[in-house]
Order: sequence, then C-alpha cells, then structure tokens
Amino acid sequence: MKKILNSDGIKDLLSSCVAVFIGLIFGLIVILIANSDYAVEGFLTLISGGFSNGARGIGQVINQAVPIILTGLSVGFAFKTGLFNIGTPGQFVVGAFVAIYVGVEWTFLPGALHWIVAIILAGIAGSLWGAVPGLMKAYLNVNEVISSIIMNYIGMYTVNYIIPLTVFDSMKNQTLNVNQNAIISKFGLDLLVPNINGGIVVAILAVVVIHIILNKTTFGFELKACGFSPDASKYAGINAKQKIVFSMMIAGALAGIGGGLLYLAGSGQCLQVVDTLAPEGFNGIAVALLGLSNPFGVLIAGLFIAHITIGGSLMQIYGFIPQIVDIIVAITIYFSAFSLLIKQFLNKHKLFNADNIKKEEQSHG
Amino acid sequence: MDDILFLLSQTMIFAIPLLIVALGGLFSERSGVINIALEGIMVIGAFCGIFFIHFMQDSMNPQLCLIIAILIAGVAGMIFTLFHAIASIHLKADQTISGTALNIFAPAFCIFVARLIQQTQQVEFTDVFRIKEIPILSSIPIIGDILFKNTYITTFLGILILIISWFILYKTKFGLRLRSCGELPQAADSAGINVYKMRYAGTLISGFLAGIGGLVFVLPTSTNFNADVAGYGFLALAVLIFGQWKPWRIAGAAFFFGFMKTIASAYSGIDFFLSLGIPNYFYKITPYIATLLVLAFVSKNSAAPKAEGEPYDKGKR
Amino acid sequence: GGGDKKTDDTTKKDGNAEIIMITDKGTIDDKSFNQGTYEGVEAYAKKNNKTFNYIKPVAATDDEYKNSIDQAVKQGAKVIVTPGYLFEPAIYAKQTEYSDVKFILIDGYPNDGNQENPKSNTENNAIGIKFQEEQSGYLAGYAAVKEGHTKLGFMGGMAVPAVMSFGYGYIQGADAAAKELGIDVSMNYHYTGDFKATPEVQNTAASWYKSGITAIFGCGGAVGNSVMAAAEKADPVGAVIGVDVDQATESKTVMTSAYKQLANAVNDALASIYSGDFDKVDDDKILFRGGQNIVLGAANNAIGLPMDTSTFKKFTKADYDKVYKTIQDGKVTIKNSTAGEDVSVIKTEKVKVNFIK
Amino acid sequence: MEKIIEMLHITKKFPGIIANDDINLELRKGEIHALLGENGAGKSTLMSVLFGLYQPEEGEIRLNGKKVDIKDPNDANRLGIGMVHQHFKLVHNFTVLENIVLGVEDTRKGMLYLKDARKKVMAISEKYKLNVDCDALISDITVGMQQRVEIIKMLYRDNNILIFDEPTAVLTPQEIEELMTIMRDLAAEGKSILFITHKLNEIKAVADRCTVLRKGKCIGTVDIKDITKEEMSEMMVGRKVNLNIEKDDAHPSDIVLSVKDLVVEKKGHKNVINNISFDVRKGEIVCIAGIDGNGQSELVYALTGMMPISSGHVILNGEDITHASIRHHSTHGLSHIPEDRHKHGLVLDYPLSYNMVLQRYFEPAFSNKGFLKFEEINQYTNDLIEQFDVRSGQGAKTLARSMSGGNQQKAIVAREMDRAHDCLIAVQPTRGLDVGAIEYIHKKIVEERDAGKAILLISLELDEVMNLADRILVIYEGEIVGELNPKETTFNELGLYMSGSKKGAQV
Ligand SMILES: Nc1ncnc2c1ncn2[C@@H]1O[C@H](COP(=O)(O)OP(=O)(O)OP(=O)(O)O)[C@@H](O)[C@H]1O
Ligand SMILES: Nc1ncnc2c1ncn2[C@@H]1O[C@H](COP(=O)(O)OP(=O)(O)OP(=O)(O)O)[C@@H](O)[C@H]1O
Ligand SMILES: [Mg+2]
Ligand SMILES: [Mg+2]
Repeated sequence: MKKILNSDGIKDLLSSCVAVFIGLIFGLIVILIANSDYAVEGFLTLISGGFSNGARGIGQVINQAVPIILTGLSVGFAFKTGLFNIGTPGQFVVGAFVAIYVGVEWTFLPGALHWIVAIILAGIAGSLWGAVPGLMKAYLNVNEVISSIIMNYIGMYTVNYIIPLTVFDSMKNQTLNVNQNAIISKFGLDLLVPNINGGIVVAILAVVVIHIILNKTTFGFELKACGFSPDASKYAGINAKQKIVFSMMIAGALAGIGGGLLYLAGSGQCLQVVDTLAPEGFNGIAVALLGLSNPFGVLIAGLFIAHITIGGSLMQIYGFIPQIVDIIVAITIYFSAFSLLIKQFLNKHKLFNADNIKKEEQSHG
Repeated sequence: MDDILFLLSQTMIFAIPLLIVALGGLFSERSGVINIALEGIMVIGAFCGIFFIHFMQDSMNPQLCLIIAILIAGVAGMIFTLFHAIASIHLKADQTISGTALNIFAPAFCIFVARLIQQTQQVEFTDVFRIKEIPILSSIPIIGDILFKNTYITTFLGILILIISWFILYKTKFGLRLRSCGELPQAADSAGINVYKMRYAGTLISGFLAGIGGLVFVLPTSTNFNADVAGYGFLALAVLIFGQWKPWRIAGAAFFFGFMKTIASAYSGIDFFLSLGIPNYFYKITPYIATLLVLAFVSKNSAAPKAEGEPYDKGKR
Repeated sequence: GGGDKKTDDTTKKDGNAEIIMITDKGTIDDKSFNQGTYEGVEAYAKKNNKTFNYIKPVAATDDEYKNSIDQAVKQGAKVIVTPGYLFEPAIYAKQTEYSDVKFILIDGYPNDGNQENPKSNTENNAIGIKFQEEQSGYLAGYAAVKEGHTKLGFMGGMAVPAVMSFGYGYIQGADAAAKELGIDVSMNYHYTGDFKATPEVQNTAASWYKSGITAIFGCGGAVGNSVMAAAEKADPVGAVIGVDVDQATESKTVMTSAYKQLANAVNDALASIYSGDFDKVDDDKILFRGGQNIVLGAANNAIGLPMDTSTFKKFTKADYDKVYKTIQDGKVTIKNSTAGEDVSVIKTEKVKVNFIK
Repeated sequence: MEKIIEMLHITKKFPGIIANDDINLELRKGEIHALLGENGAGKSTLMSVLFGLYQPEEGEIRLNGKKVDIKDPNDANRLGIGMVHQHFKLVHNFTVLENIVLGVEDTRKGMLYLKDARKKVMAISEKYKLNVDCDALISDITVGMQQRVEIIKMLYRDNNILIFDEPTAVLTPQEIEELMTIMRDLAAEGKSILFITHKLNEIKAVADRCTVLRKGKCIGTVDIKDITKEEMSEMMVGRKVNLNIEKDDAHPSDIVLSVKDLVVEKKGHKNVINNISFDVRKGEIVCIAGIDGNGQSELVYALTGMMPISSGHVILNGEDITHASIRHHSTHGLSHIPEDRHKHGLVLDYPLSYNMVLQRYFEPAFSNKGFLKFEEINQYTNDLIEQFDVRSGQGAKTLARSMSGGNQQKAIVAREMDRAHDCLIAVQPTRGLDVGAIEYIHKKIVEERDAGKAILLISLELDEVMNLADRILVIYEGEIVGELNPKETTFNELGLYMSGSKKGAQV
C-alpha cells in the first residue's frame, strides 16, 4: 500500500492536478474578461461539467470520453515506444469507416458477434494505416511525423471516396445507420446511466491491456527498449525495425477502435463525407500529454477533458463560448509540461535526502 | 503552355506560405527546438494581421497596409511563440507538449477575442493587395507570367525570405552559431556562445515567419478569416522534414507539394485533365501519395539537427 | 453575437429564456442557416420583449441533440427552434415528451431517421419548415444566362439536400434561359467536400475562371468566400452568385445571391405561436400552424434574388418579375433533390453539365 | 616559477554529492600539471569550474595573483584559458575551420570572413605539426585529428592556460606520442598546461607536478620526479594497487571461434574487412591490436551479427553462424562487451535490473509465457551487484543513466561474464576507467580465461595488449598483418606492425 502511494503514478497524478488547477484559474480569468456579471455561474457550471446533469450528464461525459481515450492511448502508447504518432486522425477515420461498413452490410453476423467483429476489423484497419508510417520509418528511415501527417489526408480522402460508393445516405451526405446488432452492448450499464456508450468497457479494457503490455510483458520490454535506444536494442538482439512496425500498428489499432466505438455507440451519429481531419484524432495528442502517456493517466485525462467539455457546453446558456474549454485545456497541457519538471525537482530532492532517510531508517531499525 | 503558366502562377498560393512557415520551422529546429506549434502560430499571425487589415484597409494605401499587417502578423506570431520558447528553453519542458498546447490555444483564443471585439468569430477583409501587373518585369516571357502578373508582394517576400534565410544560416556568424546550437549545444557553450539566447532567437524567428506565413496563407484564399489554417502548419512541418532541414530543398519541397496541390484542385478547369475522367478524389490524394513516394527514396540519410528536441542542460554531458 | 454582455440583455441571470435555439454543427455566426435562424429569433424576441438564448450541443449526435432539448426545457424554454435536418430524429422523439413546448424545425420534417421505412410524425406542438431552394437556384441560373454568361460554374460545399436543391434549380434555370435565347451553355458542377474557405477551393474557382467560366455559384458557407477571392483575381474579374442571404456586402464580385428567407420564416413562425394562430391546427388559412410540414418558396415570397443589390446589367427587374411569376404560378416545375439522386437526373437541352466528382 | 593560476578552497556541489570539496590547486607558468583521480573524483568538475562552465559554491580563482570572476567560457577565453574536453565539443557537420572559429568569428559587412582565420590556422598547424585539413567535415576525420582540432581551437584563441581533460583516452599510441610532443613544445613556449589522465605512464612522461583528488577532496600535490607510479596510484585509490597483471601461461585447447576468409563491405569504401582468418581457442586470450579505424569495429560487428558479412565464414562451436541473427549469437555462446557502453551496452533509461537481463529477458528464468518475472530479475540483479561490486544509488532500481561510467562498465562486464558463453569478445573494456577499475576488469578477464573460455580482446592500448594477450594479431587496413607472441615481441615491433610499416611474420 505504502508502495502504491509512493509510486510514480501518484506523483504524476498530483503534479497533473497542479496543472489542471492552474488551467482552471486561467479559465476563470478568461471568463471574467468575457463577462464578469455571469462569471460565478459560468465558472461553476464549467467545473461541475457532467455532474450538473445527473446520471445523464455522466453518460454524456462517457460518450465524449470514449473515442478520445482510445486516440489518447494510441498517441501515448507510441510515445512510450519512442514514436510520435500524429496519424491518429487517419487511423481513426479508416477504423470508423470499416466499423460502419461491417455494421451496415454484414447483417449475417448474429447477435453481439456483429459489433465485436466490426470493432475488431476497425482495429485491423487502423493498424494497417499505422503500419505504413511504421514500415517507412523502419525500412526507409522516413520520419514518422511526416508520413503520419500524410497518411491522415490519404485516409480521409480514401474514406470520403469510398463512402458514396458503399454505405451512403445520399440525402444526408453521410453513412447509413448501422444494424441494431452492430451497436455496442451497453453491458447493463444503461440501468445506471441512460444512453451510455458501452464502448467505455472496451476503452477500459484497452487501457488495462496496454498497461500490461507495456509494463508486464517481454514484448513491452522490447518495445520500450527500442523507444529508448534503438542501438542498444539492436545490440541486445531485439529486432528494432519489426518493433517499430508493431508499435505503430498497435497505436493505429487503438485509434481505429476509437473510430469504431464512436460510430457504433448507437447515439445516432453517422460518419459525414467531409474533407476535415477527425478532431478526435488530434484531441488524442492532448489527452496523451495530459495523461503523461500513462494508460491510466490517459483514462483519467480523457474523462477530465470530456467532463469540462460538457461544462463548457452548458456554460453557453450564460453567453460564454465553448472555446473557453479549449483555452483551459491548452493552458493545463502547457503547465503539465512544467509539472513534469516539478516532479523531477522533487525526486532530486528525495535523492538528496536519500542518505538521511537511510540513516534514519537504520537508527530506527 | 498557357495552362502550365497558370498552374505555376497558382502554385504560389500553396507554396509561398508553406515555404515561409517551413523556413520558420527551420530556424527553430536548427537552433535545437522542435516547433510543432507552427499551425497555432499561423492562426495567431493571420488573426492579428487580418484584424489590422479589417480596421485599416479603407484608410490607407493597400501595399503599405499589407506591409504593416505582415509586420503585425510576424510580431504577434513571435510574441505567441515566446511561450513555447520559455517552456522549451528555460524550463526544459517537453517541446511536443508546449507546442501542442499552443496549437489548441490559438484558434480558441482567436474566436474568443474576435467575439469579444466584434460579436462574430469571422474577421472580414477585402483583398485589395493584388498587383495586377508589374511594369516591364511582367513582359518577361514565362517568368513574367508566373511571378509578375496578378501577384502579391507576399510572393516576393517569400522568395526574399528564402534567400535571406539561406544567407543568414550559411553566410553569417549568427547562422553558424545558431546551427551549432542545434547540433551540439555543448560545443557552442564551450565556445562562449549563449545557447539559450541562440535558441530564443531561432524559436522567435520561427514565430515571426510562421505568423507571416499565416497571413500570407489566408489573404488570397478568402474574404474572411475564421481562426483556421486548414492544417497547413502541419503540412509546413512535413515540408521542413521533406526538405531535409535545408533552405533550398525546403523551397523545392514546398514548390513540389504546392504544384501537386495546384494540379489537384485546378484540374477541373483544364480540358486535358478533365478529359481523362479521373475521379476528383484521385486528384485530391495524389499530392500526398507523391510526397510519400518521394520521401521513401530520399530519406535514407536523415539530416535532422542532432540536438533538436533536447533541452539544453549545461550540467549534462 | 453570443459571448458578450451587450446584446444578451434579455438573458436572465440564471440563463433561462423563453425562446431557445439549438444550433447544429455550425455556430450562430456561420453565415449560413444557423445564423439566419438566430437572426429570426433575435429579431422577434427583441421586438416583442421575449427572453431568448441559444445552445450549441456538445456533439452532432441524436443523443446530444436530445440532451440539448432537455437542457433547453430545463432552462424554461417555451419555444425551441432548431435549424437543420440533423434535428429530425431528435424532434421526432421529443415533441411528444414535451407536449407543452413548441418546436420549430427548419430545413427538415420530424422523422425517426430510419432509412428503410422511416416514420414521420409532426405533432401539433411542432412545425417543420423547408424551403424550395431549387426555385432560388433556378432564378440564379436563369438570371446568369440572361445576363450573358454562357459558361457557368456551381461549387457546392457538401452534397446535403439544401445545397443539392440549389444546384439542381440552378441547372434548370440556366437551361430555361438558354432555350429562350437559343444558345448553348456549359456548366461545371462540383461539391468541394466541406463548408470551408481553403486555398484548394480558391484554386479550383481560379482555374474555372481561367478556363472561360464567367460566373460561379458559390453555394455552401465559406466556400463562397474563396470563390469571391478567386473572382477578384480573375482576368476579367469573375462573377459570383451568393447563397442563403444577400452576400453583396462581402465582395464587389457578388453579382447576385440566391436567398431563402430563413429569418423571416422563423420570425413568422414565432409570431404565429405567440398570437395563438399556431394552435389553430385545423385552420388551413394559417400557414405557420402546429402539426404541419410546410414548404416555403416563391409562392410565399420566401426565396428569390435581391434585385436591389444585384449588379445585373442586362437582366432587368422586369425580367426577374416575369420569371418569378411563372414560378409562383407553378408554370414551371423545378426538380429538387428530395431523393438525393445524382445530378445526372436533371435532364437539360441546352446546358452541358460537367459533373466533377 | 611564478604562479599563474590559483584555485583556492573550491567547493562545488551537485544534488546528492559534493564533487569538489575545498580544493586548492596551483598552476605555474610553463608547467605541465597533471590531475589524477578515480572516476568521479571531481577532476572534470574542477576544470569546468576553471573554464567557467560551472559556478562553484565557495572558493576563488586567482590569475597572476588577482582574483578573477569566471562566469562563462567567454570570461575564461578572455583570460586566456582554453579547454579540450573529455568528450570533444565539435559539431559533426561543420568543417574543421568552422569549428575552430565558432564563437570568435571574423565578419566583413555582416558576412562570415574566414580568410584570415584560415591563414592563422594553417600557421598554427604548421608550427606544431598538427596537420589538419581546414575544409574536412568533422564527421569525416579520425578521432586523433578531431583532438588536434580541439587543440588548434585553443591556440587559435591565443590561450596560454590549456586544460586537457583525458585527451589520451581515445588516442592511438602513436597519436599519444605526438600529443606528448606537442604538449612539451607548448610548455616550452611558456604555456601552462593542466592535464587529466588515468594513465600513470603519461604523467611520468610529460608532467612536472601532479595533484591527486579522491572523492572530491584534494589529497595533495607532488613533484613527478619524486614519486613512483605505485605511490601515485596508492594516493589516488587509498590502497595499494597492483599495476601488473598476474597471470599464468595459457593452456589453449579446442577451437571455439573460427573465422575464415572474412570479408565485410561498406558502401563507398573498399572492403573494411579484407579476407581475415583466425581461430580463438578455449583458455586463451587473443588480442587484436591496431590503430583505431583499421576495421576493428566492423570486425566485431561482423562477428556478433550486427553487420552483414559479404563472404567468408564465422564458426562458433562448430556451428556456422555467418548469417545468423544477433539473438542467435548471444544465445549460442557469444558474449560481447561493446566498444560504446552508452550507445550499445546499456539502455540508459532502463533500470539496472532491466539492463542486466537485456539479452535474456525472454528466458524461462526471467519470464513466463511472455510476462516478465520481476522478482527473479531483481534477485538476479542484486546477486550480480554483490558479486561484481557494482555501485549504484538505488540498487536494482537505479537508472543506468545515473550511474558513473566506471560502474556502468562494471555492470556490462558483470552481465556478459555471467551469462552462459564459451567465447567473450571484449572491445576496449577499460576505456576511460581509473586504475582501480582497470585492475578489476583485467583480473576478471584472466579469470575467464582460466575458467576455459575463449577470449577475443580488441584494444588500442599497447600496455593492455602486451599485458593481457596470449597471442597478438595485428590489424591494419582491414587485414591481419601479423601474429605476434607478446613474450617475444617489443612495443617497438608491435608499433611497426600497427602502422603498416611491417608485414608478414607468422600469419
Ligand atoms: N552534471 C552533473 N550533475 C550531477 N552530478 C554531477 C554532474 N557532473 C558531475 N557530477 C558528480 O560529480 C562527481 C565528479 O564528477 P567528475 O566528472 O568531475 O569526475 P571525474 O573526476 O572527471 O571522473 P572521470 O575520471 O570519470 O572523468 C561525479 O561523481 C558526479 O557524481
Ligand atoms: N543525466 C544525468 N543526470 C544526473 N546525474 C548524472 C547524469 N549524467 C551523469 N550524472 C552523474 O555524473 C556521474 C559521472 O557520470 P559519467 O558517466 O560522466 O562518469 P564518468 O566516470 O565521467 O564516465 P565516462 O568515463 O564514461 O565519461 C554519475 O555518477 C552521475 O551521478
Ligand atoms: Mg572527467
Ligand atoms: Mg570519465
């Protein structure tokens, strides 16, 4: 127990809390500038976020959080293995499309198998999209940032080209509604929270699996080693090139699943044919950074951003624009960069005192 | 021929802002600071420049107005980038983090301020800056058609920035010192160069240029600005890498990509392409696939500055 | 505008209001139907001293639209105004739940969103209002050809029903005029893929002007702004046809605009509600009454071209009135996009359409 | 002789350690003053203080008797103090000339102006026979030439107090000899030199006086002519050190590693390894001697599977492993102490425990069905820490990055010697280490041999080669040019082979 309290995770959480606090202070300042008359109401609405709407609000938060937790996990996982996956928008959209396609067309799949297959295929599609930058980095030395950016556009345009040829609702310029079976199970959670996106169960599962892969397995050992030092990994006999590809594929799969989870949620959202990169993808970067790339951190960060997004939306009734939320998130992320430093500083002090602590322990023991 | 000249002339719309912003990124990365915030800086630069134009365009000479707007865009970009610089240079924060924060902040901030000032988020402007024809020069065959007809001073500004960038980086004391900070800051430090100062300089120059790039990007493409530069900041980052962190290659990359984008969006006005009957989305994808293919061939030896992304820590050896 | 203390003086401190608008994906200053709708709400509320407010949903999903309706009711809304067909399923579901709240749905009719066997139902506390955009587009196409333009362009944003109807009418109007004049007309027809101003859109428009096209219908939010930018640069200067509202102030190149009177419609619907006419659901003399799905067009003077601000030289007010009358009288039938078919269903005699897809 | 520099009561602290504790040092004009101490004793720190890279918490520096304030290298430069750093500070994609002028550039009309600089550099180069090419890129020149560039950098700035921080650690014997000559010339001209090295021979050869540091404290300053090497090392370590390697005769038996007609190509070069053949037997130490850059690195990469082999064969325990993977090599009896401990030897951001199982994490002892067994890994690490006396702040949890170079090397040696192997390839295993650590590692290598392992040692240091090897193979331009018996050959003969002046012998 003591060990857990002293663990890095808790320190990370604490330092992130400081950043969030600073972000909210700035948010309050912005709110005061915008309209001091309603500042108190606006700010309280903002921070109470999803909670001000009861169980339904919690459902809203979860619905918002599910896709960005997955894209955040995608970016965070890649970060941990030394890669910057800025290709989540592309991976997200191809995953979304494949999930919808399966959801609409493959009606021969019985019961829950339908959505499960759709989500799995969404993950595979995302992983193929991630594989391209991975392969290009491993075998052609192409910087993954640039190839990921390019793959975003290729993914978006490809999907927009294919939708009108396949599962198209030409009246609304978007995809058709998916089959009832293709809607993710609510796992009975809707008894507690109405309209919940059952995808949260998949998201939490993904968080746990990624945590285990990274920290408990030999595979994670290899992936992280390659991230930290490709040369030393090569020396150790690890196939670094292969690991880069795997890492990007896993990251891509996570983003692809995120796309699937959003559009199979049964919330009545369809994928529109629009030449805009999926914002859920870019939001993943923010979530990953706020969560310090730690899988559980990403989970919390995703829920937090969703929470204040709802708050920001509710705040509009006092005449505030929802962009205030973006300002708060940006400032929080900015200061989370410093909180890392603060943590390091604290750690160093610990080290500085390590001898004293040891001595104390000895004198006690 | 006429069509080709037209395409080349239109290429400037894509290539010049990409070039200016990528050169901005070049200064930053050559000094050792990764600047992923180019997109956000473009937004801020464009916003401030356009706001100035919005208020002043009726009351002053268009070209003077544009020049002042460019300066304002640059300075605004520079001030905004200061936050990235402080975080990544003095506070040694992760450069991706502060860059991302800036990218999220910029559009939200612009919308917020625009609404505060004028109740709507779009800032309107009139494009009065186009120069129909530059006497004498416009009659030069080919070049005259591409560069000196229906043009903006920003086109020349872009080319000028390219030449100046190259000159500064490779021909001046400042450039030599800046580059050394991106490769081996310890060397610079022990040679008595203030690495922090150089990195501030590099990063702030990148903010200045990206701010200008944002304005240059928006001017010819619309009649109002809506806190968005459509991902071109990220594309500029791609151009920077594509150009292997070297000014002339960056120019090559910007014009290559710009030309591909031009064909992709202008083909429907050209009989030859129209007669091919190729679907629209094929054209839209082509510039990206072409870039990816070129990258596959040219990336074997990456020329990324060795110390980019690493905060400089005097103590660390 | 929204985020300021000056204009929202009718908003109470608790954020409650009688008339609440819910935006779809756009903002209330999107220069498109969100803005038009909000202007209608604002005009009515200010004149009649009603409190009003708006809500932008967290996401563009049926669930979130429903949540926003719940939210609006919680804020004390007596009337909820929603622009866009995306609200159809949400209104369909909520009109029965809140039977004492009035719903005004613009550009759509309440239905359950099922694509195979849709169920439509408009309760007596709701009204669905659509416009005959094809008529407005028809006028624009007709006027352009009469004005002497023989090479035309259409640049829509996304291929959504309203945009498509404008486009289809535009083709038919151009064809009618071409037949009258006995000339051949060609037209490039294209959806840009988004409602944004981008260098790509500007470039496409520039290349069209370069290829000899003289007038382009910029149909879809900020797409028109990029078309204007290209028109200003073209040699000779190109002509632009604006959309939804009179866009003459945005650029000198705007020759005319194919408008639909969104704000008026919202205003009228609100007036009907507050006067009590709305509840007279069986009185078919009343246009804006509960339980109806109505369509507004030339017959109601709800569409048209703003002839006062148009820059036509050959196409006169008399010409306009004449063709307007033929539409009003139903002498011409103009095909719209209710079925969402491809543009190729529009058969033309004199207009050759290049569908760039 | 007059004192030119006095460092008085210098104290410099780093988090958790007092790197310099009340240190006094006095440098006289025209002398070569050596600084001696174990790894981490605080030598580099003290010099960095003098050069303005660090600010001391306490103490003062006097130049010609006057107190001076050295806030940064600029101040140092102004006062005529120059430094050649332990790790060279040269920009790899700049030319030699650009590196030299960096920080003190001439300009004309705002442009860089290098003409005068070039003249001055050429003059210095000629005067001290430094022989550098102004237009070569740093990445293209040898380590020795890089060092000379560093020296020119100081001379170009007209510095007369010159600090050399471990300049010889990376040089070949010939280069060291040349450097000594240069240092003597400089001193003779009246320049004062501070010289850090772990090699007592070098101190004996050039220094006038020597200051010894131990654990951040100053032990004392001695005249070189009054002291023996043994006494110096005792001062430094605090105990007696055996500078000679004690080993019995070798009893080689079966062939373990056999290399036949090995050829390795590198793009743009001629064959870096050209038709090399040799065997290494159980119970012998075969040493590859040669000047840096003659193919040693590539030979090792080829033998360990890290670089593709163009033709020829590598046979380990009778199995042809010519084209086998790195993993195959390491699991089939080959251990490898790499040349670059930071680049290859360790994942610096991994804890010591992970580094200890870097090639073995997948073995059943440390993992189960793909899951790591943390208890076992930590236990194993603790065993090795104890057995090999690896010192680390937080035991198995310590990040490799935070350990001192000497202990990092010990960790690698522990790992490579403990895992199952028949053949050990050790590349410069004692580079940059203090005599105590060197003694330890040499002892371990001999123990390995006596336990019947085959050992291939690659070293640039003649002392090490002569003392440790049972057989010497000399490599020159990718070929084995001679096989020598250390008991029968001389330093001189070995040097001739290494420089390519002599060939043949008993290959
Ligand atoms: N930047 C730093 N941060 C923290 N501690 C440091 C730093 N530099 C040096 N130290 C500490 O100061 C001590 C002295 O280091 P220094 O580099 O001066 O040793 P040295 O005598 O030069 O060793 P070597 O012979 O290995 O070069 C080290 O043991 C280390 O603990
Ligand atoms: N990044 C770092 N952070 C904290 N302390 C460090 C860091 N790098 C080095 N040190 C400190 O510096 C000390 C010496 O490290 P270093 O690796 O320079 O030793 P060294 O003996 O000089 O090795 P080498 O001979 O390889 O140069 C270590 O004990 C460590 O405490
Ligand atoms: Mg040292
Ligand atoms: Mg050392």
